[in-house]
Amino acid sequence: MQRTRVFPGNYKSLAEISSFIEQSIKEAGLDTRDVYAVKLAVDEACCNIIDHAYGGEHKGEMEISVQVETDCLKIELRDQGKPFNPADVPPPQFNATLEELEEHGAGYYLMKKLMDSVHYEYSPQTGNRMILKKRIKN
Amino acid sequence: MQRTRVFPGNYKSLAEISSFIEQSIKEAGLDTRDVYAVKLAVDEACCNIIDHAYGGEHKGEMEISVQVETDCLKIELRDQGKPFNPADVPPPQFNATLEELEEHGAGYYLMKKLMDSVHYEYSPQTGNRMILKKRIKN
Amino acid sequence: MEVSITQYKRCDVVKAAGRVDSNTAPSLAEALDSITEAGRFKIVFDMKDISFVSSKGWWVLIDTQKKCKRYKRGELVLVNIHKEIQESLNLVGLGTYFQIFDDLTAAVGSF
Amino acid sequence: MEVSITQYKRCDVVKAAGRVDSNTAPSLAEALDSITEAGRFKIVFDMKDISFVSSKGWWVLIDTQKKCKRYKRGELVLVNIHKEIQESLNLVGLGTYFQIFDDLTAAVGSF
Ligand SMILES: Nc1ncnc2c1ncn2[C@@H]1O[C@H](COP(=O)(O)OP(=O)(O)O)[C@@H](O)[C@H]1O
Ligand SMILES: Nc1ncnc2c1ncn2[C@@H]1O[C@H](COP(=O)(O)OP(=O)(O)O)[C@@H](O)[C@H]1O
Repeated sequence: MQRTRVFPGNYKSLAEISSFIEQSIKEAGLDTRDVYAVKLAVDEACCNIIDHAYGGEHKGEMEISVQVETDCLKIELRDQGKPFNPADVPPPQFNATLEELEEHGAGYYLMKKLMDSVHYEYSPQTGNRMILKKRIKN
Repeated sequence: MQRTRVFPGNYKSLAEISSFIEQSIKEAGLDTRDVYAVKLAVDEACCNIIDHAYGGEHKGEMEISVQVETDCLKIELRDQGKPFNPADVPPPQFNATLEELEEHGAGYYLMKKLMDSVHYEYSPQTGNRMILKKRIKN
Repeated sequence: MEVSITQYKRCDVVKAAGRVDSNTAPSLAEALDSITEAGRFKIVFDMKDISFVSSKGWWVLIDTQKKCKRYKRGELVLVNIHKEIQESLNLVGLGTYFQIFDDLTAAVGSF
Repeated sequence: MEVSITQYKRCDVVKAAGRVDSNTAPSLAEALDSITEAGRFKIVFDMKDISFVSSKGWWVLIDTQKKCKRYKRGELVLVNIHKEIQESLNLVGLGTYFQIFDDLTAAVGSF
């Protein structure tokens, strides 16, 4: 079964998106830790859409589709903002001292750590598509 | 109805005596504050018997009778220790500075404050009798 | 009577359960003395699980309060004291010698 | 997001409930800034009722930690952090920048 919803591209949507994700993945039977991981990954993905693809709030919409398969959870996020190249995302700042830490980044890295796969593609017809997958352990 | 029990004159009895009092006065329907007051008054009375009438633990017994009447609770304590004169008990140390406070006394004063009446009598035949009364408000 | 002591940076928290009467007051005194003898004079007595305190118990606390306040080196404060116990403390006129907190964190945070 | 601040002698306890995400992180930042701007740099963040923290939230805490630790004048410590939140903090490599306590009193008692 697939559930799709469109949310306005603003920070107020984030809490609603979390509830939508929680409801939609219920049947997958993930444990609390994995449910949290998926909600956090989606939150980070949506923040990146608002902040980077749209360059701010209230610029466009985010379409989120959740599909629960027997052994896998698939979440697709679409937006009409500007594309990016994941290869250009700088690696996280490991071993930095507190003072050296730059206070941004980590979202994309977190998504990849939290999910089993993170796939991004862009086409002028469909816009940006981010596909997050999480294996369902049985 | 009247309940009577005899306890050895030592500090270990005090917890048992509290339970005995609590059980015995249940039917009187006192509120928690009054139940606490009665237990505390009896505890102080028993400590005085052990410490002063007997001059130490393991010297004699304490007989406690509890009588619940319609408007009054009566507790009688008997011992075979040495008698005393309540009029000689010094008044409590009010307005003392912390350093001036002498770390004893207060037990007899507390009993009188906690109960509605405290009566003491001695006869060579029956020994010491302390009678504590508490009105039952309805 | 089981008495536990938790040592924080600025104070020690003493916790015990049940009755403080002539039978158990010596164990409480021992625990409190072990703290003041170690030169620590900021003490919180957490009375959450204390159901009864007779005058013997109050004298143990008064004794510790004297040691703590001497030379202004500290204080014994009480926390989570049951209502009836606090009333009897006031009745006997000893309530004024102790600062009383509703909350353990606030008591520890006061030092 | 409602944020409450309780000021103790040696530290301030900040408490909030719900989600710390891009929407709510600014309110948390404002509360924390009000403390450091008042020249107080010993802060306990009580996360008992915090159910979610995104990277935006972590950066607010890192920013405050920098201000607190500068010139060794203090520290931001975390308490009552939910297990999943702590795991994601470690996952992103920021766990090492915070001291974490299990108990609010212990956190306040550490200052
Ligand atoms: N959806 C996106 N659209 C455009 N750029 C993105 C997107 N996601 C990530 N980026 C780019 O990758 C960088 C790192 O992203 P991220 O790790 O999430 O941290 P942050 O969003 O805090 O900068 C961003 O600064 C941005 O340049
Ligand atoms: N049952 C008793 N038998 C003999 N002497 C008593 C008795 N009760 C009280 N006293 C005398 O009265 C004094 C004050 O008693 P109290 O106020 O209970 O304080 P404490 O027992 O701590 O001295 C005692 O020191 C003792 O001399």
